[in-house]
Amino acid sequence: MTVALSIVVDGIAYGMILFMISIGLSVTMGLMRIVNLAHGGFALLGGACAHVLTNSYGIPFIPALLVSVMAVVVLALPLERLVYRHIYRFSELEQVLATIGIVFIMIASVNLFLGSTLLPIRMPPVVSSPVDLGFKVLPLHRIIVILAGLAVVTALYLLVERTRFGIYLRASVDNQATAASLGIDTPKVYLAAFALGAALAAFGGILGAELLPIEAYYPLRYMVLFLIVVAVGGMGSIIGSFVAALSLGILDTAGRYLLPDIGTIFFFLAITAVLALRPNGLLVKSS
Amino acid sequence: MSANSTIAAARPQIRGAATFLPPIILLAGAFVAFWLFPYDLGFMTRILIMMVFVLSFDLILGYAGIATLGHAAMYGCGAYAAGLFAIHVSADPLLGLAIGAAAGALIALVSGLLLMRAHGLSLLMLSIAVTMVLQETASKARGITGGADGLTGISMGPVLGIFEFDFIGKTAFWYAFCVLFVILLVLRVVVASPFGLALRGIKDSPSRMRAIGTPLYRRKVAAYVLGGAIAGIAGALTAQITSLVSIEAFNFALSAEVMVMLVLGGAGRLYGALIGTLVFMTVHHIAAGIDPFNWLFVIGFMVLAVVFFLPEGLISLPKRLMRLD
Amino acid sequence: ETIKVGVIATFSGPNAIWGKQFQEAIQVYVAQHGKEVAGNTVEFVYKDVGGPNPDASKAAAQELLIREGVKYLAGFDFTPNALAVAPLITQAKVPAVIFNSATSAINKQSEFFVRTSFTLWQVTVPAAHWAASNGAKKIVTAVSDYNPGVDAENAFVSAFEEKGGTVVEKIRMPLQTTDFAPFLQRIKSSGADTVFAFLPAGPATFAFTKAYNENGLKQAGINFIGTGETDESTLDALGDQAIGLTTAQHYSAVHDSELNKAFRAKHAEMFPKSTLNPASVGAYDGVHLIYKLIEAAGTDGSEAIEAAKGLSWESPRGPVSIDPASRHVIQNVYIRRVERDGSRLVNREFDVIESVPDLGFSR
Amino acid sequence: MADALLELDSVVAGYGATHVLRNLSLKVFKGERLAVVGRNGVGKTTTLATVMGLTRQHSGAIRLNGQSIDRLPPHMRSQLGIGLVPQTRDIFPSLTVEENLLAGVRNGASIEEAYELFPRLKERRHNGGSKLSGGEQQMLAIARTLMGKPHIILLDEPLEGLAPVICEGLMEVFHALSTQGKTVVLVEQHTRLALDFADRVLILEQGAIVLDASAAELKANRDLLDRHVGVAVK
Amino acid sequence: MTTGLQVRNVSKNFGGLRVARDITLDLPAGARTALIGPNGAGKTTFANLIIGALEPTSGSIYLDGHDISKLPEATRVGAGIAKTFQITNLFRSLSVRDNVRLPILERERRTASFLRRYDGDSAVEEEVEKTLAEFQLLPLADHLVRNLAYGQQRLVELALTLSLKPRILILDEPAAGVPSSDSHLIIDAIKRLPADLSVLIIEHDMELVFEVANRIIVLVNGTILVEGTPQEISQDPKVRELYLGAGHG
Ligand SMILES: Nc1ncnc2c1ncn2[C@@H]1O[C@H](COP(=O)(O)OP(=O)(O)OP(=O)(O)O)[C@@H](O)[C@H]1O
Ligand SMILES: Nc1ncnc2c1ncn2[C@@H]1O[C@H](COP(=O)(O)OP(=O)(O)OP(=O)(O)O)[C@@H](O)[C@H]1O
Ligand SMILES: [Mg+2]
Ligand SMILES: [Mg+2]
Repeated sequence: MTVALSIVVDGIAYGMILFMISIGLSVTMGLMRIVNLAHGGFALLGGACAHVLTNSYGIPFIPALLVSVMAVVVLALPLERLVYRHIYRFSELEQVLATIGIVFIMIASVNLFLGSTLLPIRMPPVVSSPVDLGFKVLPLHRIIVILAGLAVVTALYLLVERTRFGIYLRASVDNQATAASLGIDTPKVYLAAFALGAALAAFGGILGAELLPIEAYYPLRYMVLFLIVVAVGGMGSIIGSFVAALSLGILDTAGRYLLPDIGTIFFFLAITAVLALRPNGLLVKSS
Repeated sequence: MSANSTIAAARPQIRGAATFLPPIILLAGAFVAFWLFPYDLGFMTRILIMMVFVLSFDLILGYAGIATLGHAAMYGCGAYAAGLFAIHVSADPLLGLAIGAAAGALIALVSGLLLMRAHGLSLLMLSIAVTMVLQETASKARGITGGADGLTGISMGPVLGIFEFDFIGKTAFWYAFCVLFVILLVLRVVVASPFGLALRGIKDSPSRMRAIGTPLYRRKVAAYVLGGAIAGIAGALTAQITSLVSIEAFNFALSAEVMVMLVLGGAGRLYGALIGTLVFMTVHHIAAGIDPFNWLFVIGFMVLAVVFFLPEGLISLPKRLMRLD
Repeated sequence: ETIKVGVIATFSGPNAIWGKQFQEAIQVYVAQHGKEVAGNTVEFVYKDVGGPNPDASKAAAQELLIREGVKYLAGFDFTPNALAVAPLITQAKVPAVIFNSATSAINKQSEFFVRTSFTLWQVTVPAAHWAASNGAKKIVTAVSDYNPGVDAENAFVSAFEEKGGTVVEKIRMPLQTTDFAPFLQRIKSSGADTVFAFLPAGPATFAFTKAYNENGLKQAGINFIGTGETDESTLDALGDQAIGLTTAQHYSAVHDSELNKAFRAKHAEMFPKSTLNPASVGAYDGVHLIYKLIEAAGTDGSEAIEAAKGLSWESPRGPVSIDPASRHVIQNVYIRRVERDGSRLVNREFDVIESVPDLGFSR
Repeated sequence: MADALLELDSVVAGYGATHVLRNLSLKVFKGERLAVVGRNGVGKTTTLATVMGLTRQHSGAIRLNGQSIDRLPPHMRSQLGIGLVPQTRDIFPSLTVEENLLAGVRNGASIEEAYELFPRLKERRHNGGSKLSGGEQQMLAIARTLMGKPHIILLDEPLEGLAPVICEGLMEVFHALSTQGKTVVLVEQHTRLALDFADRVLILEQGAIVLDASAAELKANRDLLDRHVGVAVK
Repeated sequence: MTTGLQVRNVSKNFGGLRVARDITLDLPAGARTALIGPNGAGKTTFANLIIGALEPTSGSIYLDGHDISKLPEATRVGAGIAKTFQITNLFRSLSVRDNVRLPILERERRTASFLRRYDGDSAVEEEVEKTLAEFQLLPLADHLVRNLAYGQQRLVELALTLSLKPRILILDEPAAGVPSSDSHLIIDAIKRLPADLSVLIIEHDMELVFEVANRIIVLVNGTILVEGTPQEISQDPKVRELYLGAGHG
């Protein structure tokens, strides 16, 4: 019983981190349909920026977080105008190649300035203090991540499904020429969506850094993890990604509690089973 | 109609001089490379093996349009199978290649039965999952595979009973080259066959392919198995030439790199696969040699430049240049 | 005559730290001792293999041996990279000095391997003995599930049980894991008083030590003992939560000796942004060994290997010698605790187990 | 004659490097009903797409109310009052019928108007766009463009795939639009329909206009038409 | 033995929407049947049920007396049923020639063969050229399909499907997008089809329907409203109200 409860609590806590680090990819890859392998790159840049701010300049965590997210957005805007805008039109394979190229450059830049070692983000000590839930001890920062995750998923759902912007975005992605001829300013819609994706990547990267520490090769090291969440969640579905992240978190945690010896094999077999049964994502019935 | 003449299908029939020229260039290239860079045989052999591997992926991705990120599964199985075969059964290299091919084909068949029903992102993830499971299994089966330390104790007999593997790597170079050459000729036949045309049809419009009565799934599995067999051969070559197999053979990075090399060179073109591999590995080698800490910049910018200026891959460079004037 | 030494290591990618540490230590040694040895000029040629990649390692060795005509090979961070060159060095009769790879079995693959680093058994057995004689009764092991982890687990368990301790649980954690909460939960409920952990340096160690604190194990009075987890290269990243972690290793950057002070001072002067770690001393002593071998045997590999056997010298880590049987370094193993020293964290030695050979070689 | 509402002046345009339109010049006047006919592949669709800004324009000028618009991106041309119903319909598959309409809404248009025009769409309002029948997609494409309240409506074979009753109804709608002062440009394969609808007819051949005549004139002079469009008619 | 295609009590629901309701009809060899009806009546859906792209909710379909309702699409095509797509579905990055060649090779069951060249069979090549000529596609033969105008693509669509030499042919709006001046190409092609072939044509162009069909079925809301000769149908007041409108008579 306590094990089951632990699995659920730890699983949700872990799943929420998975959600936070991959939600930016759900926006760029799921909604905008760019095979954006550079997603982790934006998380890396956000994390590296937060590292420098908290470590070298002693800026407190919260302002550092906000400044870093803003900094990534500021970088993403010209990048979109100059580079990504052309990438949208590429075939999927070309997108793979282009975004790999971008991520290489991002990694090399961080490597050049900060080296290839871990880039810790200093947090107030209280954040990593254990909180006793009665049946279980949970670090405070996980509770913060859970709350942040809930806020992000709600806001994003409303934005995409309930606003005109959401409709414009999905229309532009489906058929840019037609959307434009209906008067939708597709370049601006793309720019906004892309910046949102980059901001979320940075936000998630920084919040998730307690578990997936930032270092120059972060984008490549965890690429599979980001992709899994989006794949299991289903392209373009925010709620899907959320459910997927939580399920994967619980699944992986269950594997570690119950079958630690074959945890990895169990995890990937389970993913295989899910994708075989639901090739379009957890929430979408296969047609 | 004359307005359209420039956009006419640029697929000349491979006939006459065009049939023989590329293999001759390849052969000549090998001799020149062998003669010019006698000290880099080890590195050049790695390029040749990688070419075999990328070619096998070209059949699957470039021709049939099946995008996976787990091609290392077949490579790794081929490598382990050939390595174990050499240790426990026979040191004959060619037999080992056959075993590698069989292992690659077998894993492609078993996983392909599942994978070929999927597409898009889920196919990518499934293929990654298969590779991860294999890697983890190899890592855990320490008694058989040596785990993370690698499978050691491989020592190969002479090729065809005549050519001993030498210290400098001459035999290895020509051995790998001959394998590449044969594979290339085989693939040329395959892609120009009705089966090859059907693969291109599948890539283009699966639903239409079904509507003309093609058993899509079977064709895709067949292509995957064929590609898997060739990838297995590439793995077997590595095992034989390095005399060691490590679990890195199943690395995700390897699968991703293969895709990058292929797209860089030009997917759906056999020579594109060769050029992509050659350029990627050479640039990597030279750049990493000059500045190991920052070579990633060079690769990053090269890759970006190619997608932006040569969207059909490096192989389209000559065509581009000719069109300029 | 110019004698070339080929250094095969990882200079690029996520593991580039190894190559960097090697190269810095080599340069410090050369700066201190010059490049002239017995009338020869020693020149180092570096080859990057980008991580664990035996194919690249073998090709690099071929190129070094054939084109560069190197008389000594050196470096080697990952075990497969070292294993891949074994047939080559045996054939070429060229000694290869291992600066880091810690698998005992490597030296069995070729007569021409000599090692100046450590093996897992060499540091883990002393850790177990020390724990047993310092109050640990019930222990749980938590290791990453790959060869080095399993090696460490075996070494620790056998040594600890030998001393009469009880191992209540052996946990193997998947290598890819970053969320250790479930394992720490198990450790907590196992009833052990001490946890022995082994994880690869980098993100895994980072997340594990964090989780160790955050899940309240420290408060619950479960002690931590490890080996390389508090490596100087990641220590600052671990931050204050690392304070108090106890580890057994053959070298600490703040080892208290004249030789080490000189090493550190020169290193700080040449590479102010960098720190020393066990890989540094492995390389530093490796170069020292190569110099000695050149003095003794010049470029004759077989003779050099003979000369290496039994050689002893004073290293920045303390007294060392090469075991003639295993061609591996015999050295002191120190018990250290992480402390804050001004602005940085250090591994402060407070106990020592002397003259430990490679205890894993005969297994 | 009054100044043209829309004017193409020696326009050369195409896809990539190819030229499909070669020196095409035409004028459309306010409130006019203009039909464009021509055989397959002569560039009818390309003409409309060029007006909308969807092709590569190599040279020439496009003016709306005398203002040059050829540098403007498509969405700004749309905001200036040009509306296009594409030949391939281009329904947004990941949007529902209603969202498809919302994507086109501007200037306070109400989707109820669209539902009034095509009751069938109201029945299927929550259907995914990709799951409509061919004809329903055609209705949706027309309704969606009308949601933008364009002044000048470019219709690329809007009747294709519609049941005859609906076609009749639609032609009435187009008529009504033009009587409200809107300008309608209709590309149509069926010459009879085009002649019935239009005031003026343009015949396109290989990216250029070969005939510009009033519908009445053409009706009276069938062989003129046959010569250009119906060369293959037995 | 009954030849041709029999549809028995076929229904299809999409969730709550009933798109085909208990449809029963015969398509005997040699029939020229037209299926007309308002937009969204379920005509395309019905065609998809026959070809096997959709699975019926209930009911069965027989070909020459064999139940084929459970067979996959590719198998049904192999057995001689073929259909054109209402919205062209072609091999866009292959040449026009390859678009025609591929179905011929498939029909001859060659596409599993590795060893010979795809253009190496002279009988096949002859047929390819003949088909291209028939649809006046020879000048475009080496163009990639994606560079063709839509109407040209419609012709390729038809040429491709006819290359399969089916026994039951379903044409879903074959003339849509083809100018009236060129629709004779389509009409001629249909008229030239072998006499024993059974054709089901879905079309809103009544001129074409009346020219080629000898029997017309009117589908409304998923059910068959009436069935009869072109003469009967064009006179039927209900059909005129629901579908034809005033313009036809
Ligand atoms: N996307 C494209 N890329 C390249 N060429 C194209 C493209 N679309 C059309 N073309 C070419 O441009 C020419 C004109 O095409 P367009 O679609 O404008 O003709 P159309 O008159 O509308 O024909 P239809 O009546 O068949 O619709 C054709 O020859 C066609 O091959
Ligand atoms: N996959 C689906 N899911 C839900 N509804 C569907 C699906 N496919 C078709 N429909 C609906 O079923 C009805 C019948 O569609 P169908 O395409 O068969 O019509 P049709 O008779 O061919 O019409 P048209 O003449 O306009 O082509 C339509 O209302 C359509 O919206
Ligand atoms: Mg057109
Ligand atoms: Mg239809």
